Amino acid sequence: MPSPRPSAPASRPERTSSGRYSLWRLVREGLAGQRGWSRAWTKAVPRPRYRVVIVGGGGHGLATAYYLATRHGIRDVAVLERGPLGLGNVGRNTTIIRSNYFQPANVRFYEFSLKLWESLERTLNFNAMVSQRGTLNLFHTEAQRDLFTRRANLMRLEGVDAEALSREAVKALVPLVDLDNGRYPVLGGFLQARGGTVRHDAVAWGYARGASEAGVDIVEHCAVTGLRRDGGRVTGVETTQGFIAADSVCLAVAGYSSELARMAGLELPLETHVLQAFVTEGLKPLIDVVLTYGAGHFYINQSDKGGLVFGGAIDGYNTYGQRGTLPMVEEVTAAAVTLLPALARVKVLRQWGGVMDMTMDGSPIISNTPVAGLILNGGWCYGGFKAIPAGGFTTAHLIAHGTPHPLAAHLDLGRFAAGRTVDERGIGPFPWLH
Amino acid sequence: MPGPGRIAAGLLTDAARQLAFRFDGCELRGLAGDTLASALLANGRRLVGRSFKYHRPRGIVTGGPGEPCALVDVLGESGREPNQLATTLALREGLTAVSQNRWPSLALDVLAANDLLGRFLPAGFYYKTFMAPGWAWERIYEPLIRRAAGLGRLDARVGEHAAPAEIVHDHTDVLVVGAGSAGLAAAATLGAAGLRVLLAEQDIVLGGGTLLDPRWSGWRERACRNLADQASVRCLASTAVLGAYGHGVFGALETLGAGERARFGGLRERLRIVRARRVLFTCGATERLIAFPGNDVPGVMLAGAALGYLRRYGVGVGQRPVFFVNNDESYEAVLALSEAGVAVAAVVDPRPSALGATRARQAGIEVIAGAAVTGVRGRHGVRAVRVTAPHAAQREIEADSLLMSGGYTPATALACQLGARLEWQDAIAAFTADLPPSTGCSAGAARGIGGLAAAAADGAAAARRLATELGRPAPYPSDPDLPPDRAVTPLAPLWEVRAPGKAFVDLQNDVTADDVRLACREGYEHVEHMKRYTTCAMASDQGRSGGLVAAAVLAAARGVPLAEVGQVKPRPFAEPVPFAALAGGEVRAHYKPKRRLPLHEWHERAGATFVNTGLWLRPLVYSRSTGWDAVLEEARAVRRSVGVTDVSTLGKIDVQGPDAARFLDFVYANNFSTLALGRARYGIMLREDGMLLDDGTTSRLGPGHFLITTTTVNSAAALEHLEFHLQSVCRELDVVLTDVCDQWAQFAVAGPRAREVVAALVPDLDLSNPAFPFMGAAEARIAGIPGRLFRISFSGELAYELAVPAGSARAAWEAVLGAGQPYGIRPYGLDALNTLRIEKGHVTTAELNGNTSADDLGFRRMLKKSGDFIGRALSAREALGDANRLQLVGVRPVEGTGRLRNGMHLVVPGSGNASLGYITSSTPSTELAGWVGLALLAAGRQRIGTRLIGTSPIHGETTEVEIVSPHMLDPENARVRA
Amino acid sequence: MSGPDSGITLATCPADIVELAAFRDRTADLEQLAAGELVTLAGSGGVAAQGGGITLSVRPGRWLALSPPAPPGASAARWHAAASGRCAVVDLSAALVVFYLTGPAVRELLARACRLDLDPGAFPAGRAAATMMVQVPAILAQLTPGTLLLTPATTAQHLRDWLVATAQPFGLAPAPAVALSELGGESST
Amino acid sequence: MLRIPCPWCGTRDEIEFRYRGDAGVARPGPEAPLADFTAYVYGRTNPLGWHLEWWLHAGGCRKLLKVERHTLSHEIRWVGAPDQQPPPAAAS
Ligand SMILES: Cc1cc2nc3c(=O)[nH]c(=O)nc-3n(C[C@H](O)[C@H](O)[C@H](O)COP(=O)(O)OP(=O)(O)OC[C@H]3O[C@@H](n4cnc5c(N)ncnc54)[C@H](O)[C@@H]3O)c2cc1C
Ligand SMILES: NC(=O)c1ccc[n+]([C@@H]2O[C@H](COP(=O)([O-])OP(=O)(O)OC[C@H]3O[C@@H](n4cnc5c(N)ncnc54)[C@H](O)[C@@H]3O)[C@@H](O)[C@H]2O)c1
Ligand SMILES: Cc1cc2nc3c(=O)[nH]c(=O)nc-3n(C[C@H](O)[C@H](O)[C@H](O)COP(=O)(O)O)c2cc1C
Ligand SMILES: [Zn+2]
Repeated sequence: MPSPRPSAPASRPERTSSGRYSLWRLVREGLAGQRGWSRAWTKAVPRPRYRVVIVGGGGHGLATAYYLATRHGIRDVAVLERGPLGLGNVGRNTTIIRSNYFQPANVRFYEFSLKLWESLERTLNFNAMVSQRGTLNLFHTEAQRDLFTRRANLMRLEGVDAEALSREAVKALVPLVDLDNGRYPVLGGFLQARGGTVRHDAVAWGYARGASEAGVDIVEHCAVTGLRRDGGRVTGVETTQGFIAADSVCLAVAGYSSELARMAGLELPLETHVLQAFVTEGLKPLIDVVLTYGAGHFYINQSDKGGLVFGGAIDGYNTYGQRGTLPMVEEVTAAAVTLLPALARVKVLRQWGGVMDMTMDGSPIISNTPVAGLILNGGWCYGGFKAIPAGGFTTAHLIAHGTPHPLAAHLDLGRFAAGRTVDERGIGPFPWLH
Repeated sequence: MPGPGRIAAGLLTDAARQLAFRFDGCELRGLAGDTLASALLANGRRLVGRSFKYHRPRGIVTGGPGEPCALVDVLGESGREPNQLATTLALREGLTAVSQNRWPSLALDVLAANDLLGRFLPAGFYYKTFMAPGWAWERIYEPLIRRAAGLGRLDARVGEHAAPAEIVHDHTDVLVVGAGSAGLAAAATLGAAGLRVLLAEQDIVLGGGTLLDPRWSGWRERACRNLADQASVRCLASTAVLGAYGHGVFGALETLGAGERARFGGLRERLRIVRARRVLFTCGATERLIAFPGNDVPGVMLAGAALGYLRRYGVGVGQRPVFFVNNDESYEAVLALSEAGVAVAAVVDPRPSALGATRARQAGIEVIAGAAVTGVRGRHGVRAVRVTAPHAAQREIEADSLLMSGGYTPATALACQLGARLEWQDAIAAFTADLPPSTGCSAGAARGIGGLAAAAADGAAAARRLATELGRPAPYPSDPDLPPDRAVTPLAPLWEVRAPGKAFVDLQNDVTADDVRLACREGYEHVEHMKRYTTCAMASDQGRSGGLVAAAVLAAARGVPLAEVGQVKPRPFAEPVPFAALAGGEVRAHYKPKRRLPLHEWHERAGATFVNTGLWLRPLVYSRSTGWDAVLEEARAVRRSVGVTDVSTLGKIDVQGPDAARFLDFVYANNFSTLALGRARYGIMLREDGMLLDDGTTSRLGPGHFLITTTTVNSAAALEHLEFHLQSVCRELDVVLTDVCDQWAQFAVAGPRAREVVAALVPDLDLSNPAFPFMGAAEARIAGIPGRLFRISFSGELAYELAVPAGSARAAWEAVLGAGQPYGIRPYGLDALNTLRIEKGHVTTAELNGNTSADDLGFRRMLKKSGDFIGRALSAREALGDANRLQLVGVRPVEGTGRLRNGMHLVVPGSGNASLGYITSSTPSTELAGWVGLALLAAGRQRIGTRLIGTSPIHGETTEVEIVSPHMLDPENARVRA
Repeated sequence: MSGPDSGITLATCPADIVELAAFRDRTADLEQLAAGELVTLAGSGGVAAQGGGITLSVRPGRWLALSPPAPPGASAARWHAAASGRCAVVDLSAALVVFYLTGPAVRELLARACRLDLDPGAFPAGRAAATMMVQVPAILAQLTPGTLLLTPATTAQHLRDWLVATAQPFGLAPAPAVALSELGGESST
Repeated sequence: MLRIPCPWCGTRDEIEFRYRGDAGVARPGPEAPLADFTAYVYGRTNPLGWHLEWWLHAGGCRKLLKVERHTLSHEIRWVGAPDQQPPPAAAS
């Protein structure tokens, strides 16, 4: 496809405000033929230097910029996005938010994120459709039940909601479930009622609009091609739009973390893998929770538009290809038909993938690096969407104060060498198995 | 002929065979060979559905798989199936279809109010409101939106068993996608070269564009006959290629006809996974719409589709059509309809002059040149068409249908999935895709070649190139009698007619040209942003007829060439595919293989309750009753006298070779080269990161011959781990590994009387302690069967494990029961085994959870002091020595009545909720009072002797517990050595 | 497409199976051993039927020797004695189940689970391959009269059930167990 | 879907293989410092481009293969045995 990079205007565009969004404004604009709307975020042209340059206009990059500007008063910030913003993983994930984790520190981190989600619309004045319809994990063996019990109990001790559901309760919540499904009967489920989904694209747009409003420069079609260092310290970034100096540079490039880190001579404990997702044609409301199968890799929820959005496991070998594959189609749909036979005649519309930074312990990295001034936000694996508010919040804190936010201290880069890995499921240093 | 619209004989319809069907309750008749769409049109039905957002009345727009509007729900044996395309749904006797997305009825739809409110509901309106109060979204707004959105309603009738489905694996030299003139000519050429060819055609018949031109029927029939005669060519009609997946792999969906369907037990579709050395895309071009106000009114249709309805089904779309076209191909439709006796009201052509226009005028048809359609009168159906021409008053032409064509867009989606670059072609105002040569190429309309003859020639030429590449230079089958293509005047690009009113670019998701401009104004100006903000091209037709039009509107709004804007990324699937077809037959009862013990039937007859462990079915307890009584009875039998359990699921790996001992020393944390012949040893395997991977006993059967046993759950992982290291890190070692799990049935005979029982079975072996001590291993004839005997114990009792070839399992097992009868031997299941090992403090995968190190589980002394082994180095990391790590301990309730639960957490009494660890396994004890459990506890070993609170909030339970040594029963190991 | 009359016959083929695995660079020893036992070892990826026995090789340096059923362990013991440490000898008689498929529709049937190209041009008589079918390991060996299918014992029923169900449309004729010796003594490759 | 040409079995579908990760990292000798082992276990170049990696043909000959594959195009340009190295021509 031809590079859709818009011919960059000679002079810097005026920072425009998109104004407040509200029902009344909609009505006014409706009567005025929608002429009064302006750009949700300013298409900035980069200045020669910034205090903070954030690489990557995805969820975490934009959220970090937003919280830097609004919470720490640091507005001299640019977000550099290689393409159009929000078309990376934030724009292609299955939108699930939850805080049900096994490691206490992770429960606290993701719960903080969930709390931020709960007020996001009003914070951003942008409706990202945070929908707390509940996430339901089914279990099929005693061993799984024990594991989930352990997790649910931990969550409750941490003040997070979690409940165990009987087979009957599962059936009542999702009538389509075939409890006995022939091979691995459903023994029950664990529900986090406050979990749910969010309109993913809107998260990127909302944070971009908020950050832009607060004075951040959002620069699209500006790929970082090098990291300039002076001694042990980062001094700026080489980009397709020239060199940009910066006191601190934050990498928030998800699947491309290794590529960017390499520019600073760093090797990261992660591999890039593709996770796929699928969507069906639009249907009238059918499934009201986020449902995960426990006897195979399959989970599903229904978008507000009516499409059933579902996915499975990662393909399991290093790849930067954002594409879908046939074996995964077979694996995921087989699990779908087994758990929800009623879907047999529903038609799958589209298949895609996103490339993710799978770490060696399956947990993210929010950390300073051996290169002074270079901060890493990455290693989000397949679970970083739900973490966007907390990830941005704690990364902004790290940039502003130089020291980790208490909620993210356990996510430092040093944990691997030290043996403090945060391995949710005890898989070990095999990213393709996480 | 049924229906006023049936004005001619159709290629596919059988005038002699009428079929009755129902649409929205009313009885209608069609012909065998009809689609639901052609039958509805023949009956003069224009209104068939309501749109997604504004609930505007909608009709049939296309004649094939790209249909955006004519989606219906079908009521059939499998319940209510949503979103069926009327344009591809084969008509059958008694077919019952209902329209979608309307309430209470198609003609009167309450939510059509949205249309009046339309001005207040522009693209993305929902991002700008519904924000307060916080709780209202889930409770009020979202349910409203969700109910309004979505198309069809699913109401499936689910049978007991999986509906038939199958996946077929195909291999071919060349996959030819599309059987138009290009595809047919190409397949013939490749076949003549002796190459294996798979010709896949989505349509129910081969022919593509040739079906629309009677001059081609002779050629087409010859071509098809010729292909049928070629042994190396397979032609699959009704087979749509769904996606291109690289490495020559393609997915294709074959829809079965009635005959095949009956033969294959009701199978409806078949997924074909095709592996091809090369692909040839002759998948043609799709016709595109023009955006003008009212371009969605029922009766507005693509011109090429109208031609299709006439030729294929003998159906005239309307009695008095107006055409609005910018290309000469479409005049084939104009002339064909008028020849068929349809009164063409007029042709509106934006071009000042064109050869097609001249031909039309010669046929006495009015052509309004240099003009455009600026509006349509009629809501539930076209009544008149507004035409504006330069220096002429606006005209309103009475008409009952409006047939439009904005030109043809080559079908490049599949090529793009193979990394083809899009190249803009001014001549056809569309992109073509140019494939990486190693994968294949495109020909015919698929690469913008106009005309059937030209396409045929192009197809043959491309085929010859491929054949040469594949080392089979093709002969030159001269094709004398190709009907000549007519000379054409190039099309004049026309995307949108700006005039008041809603001009749609996406007819299913109700996206208008104004929505596209709004998105652009708000900064969603990249084509992918525009798509996501407006939902354009995200409907079930994936924007086939309108996607490029939307991009063009966006380009105009941005003031850049369309070539720069590009089009949205195409992805699989080319057509929406039912889950059932993608999943194939390995679903429900067949979802995963069942791995059965050699004695499965015996256990079944003994009344065992089975449990799934991975693929295995294992006896949990020999009773149907859940609850602890039956379990404890079995376990107590072992503690008091003797029991036998089937441990055949344990992984068994045969290790042979001069370096076998060295290899084991490297993969195990403890030593095996020092293991004496005829002895067994408990071993632990670490991962390189120092965490426990697996444990089990390994026996030395010969100087260079060992037998490893692994846990059931980790057997596959352990084998892979060993094979990987043997072939990489240890590749200089001379060792042969063989998985012998299925070869051996293995039983544990455990309990104080075990020796007597086993002695009776192995007369020629002295089982006295000195002769066959704890951890002894030997080849032995067991009840006359050549097998192996091990003295190892998981239960903590005096125990032996007997291994015999699986084929002799039954004989051996029954011999054990016979020999044990005097002692009241009992078979015991997994639950009892678990009870026994918990009391004894033996770990399983509940404790080997991937986060526990050797030290955590109290195995520190086992680690070799000298010599390298997997996991040695990283075990030395600072944090692995941290005294606060979770360590294995035993847990016992302080109160005899206290109940433990797996997953219970341990907290300090009265000091808040900070979890110090959790219970991994627990059971009522056979001999000790009350419950016993194992736990992983922070600084656990230091806490032995202290008291904590066990809490399970989700059960609302707390119990005071005492932390004890994990070895709660017979800590000095007297029993196993008895 | 062959009609329902075309038919597939499915039989089991009882056999003792012994794996002979050469130690490092000692394939020669193994060939010598085989020669001593009057057995021709099939080439890699091949199957050879001879004098009532069959050998096939789907793993480099390893052969499966199929012989008529003897008392448990006997065949392995015989090989073990003969080998006397020159190669690894592993008894798999009870670990693998052997099916035997004949009939014109066999390839069509197998194409519904087997991902290999079984076209006669690509998989002629004399060829053998290890692969996966319906999620379980399967070893296919093409003999002139039919196809041998070896699969692990504990999941054999899964594969058998699938074969029986999937063969129906092609017309399945169950057959009594066939003896190895009936599988044509003619040697291939 | 990947189709991996196994030197022993011929070209086979990806589902027959088990991925075993980066084949570019070599296990340090027994005397090597902890840091080397940490790098061996956790450090990955994870390139966007040619990648040397382990695949175990678990569903076939059970041989471990060294495969050189492009992580974006997925093209496989070399497959060999564990003790072999891709030809310098191919080496990136
Ligand atoms: C299919 C799928 C389903 C998922 N489902 C869920 C889910 O249900 N719940 C959940 O919590 N998580 C989910 N995830 C994970 C989640 O989407 C990611 O972890 C998260 O979005 C990553 O953070 P991000 O948004 O910042 O990444 P991205 O959106 O990928 O942002 C990274 C950005 O960096 C840009 N970039 C890269 N290189 C450069 C460069 N050199 N210069 C400039 N910019 C550059 C990229 O273009 C991209 O825009 C899923 C992921 C996928 C692929
Ligand atoms: N309505 C019309 O008048 C019309 C339409 C198309 C082509 N034509 C003429 O035919 C000429 C060229 O013929 P051609 O052979 O290149 O194109 P074609 O349109 O005649 O044939 C393409 C064939 O590919 C099939 N196809 C498309 N996608 C497929 C998929 N994913 N899987 C399987 N099959 C698929 C279509 O059903 C069609 O039969 C064009 O240049 C044009 O002049 C006319
Ligand atoms: C939650 C969610 C819902 C989606 N719904 C649709 C849909 O209804 N229709 C559609 O065509 N694509 C849908 N998509 C897929 C997108 O069209 C697109 O494929 C995906 O965002 C990846 O982008 P790409 O395919 O352009 O690489 C959806 C994606 C997500 C993440
Ligand atoms: Zn192989």
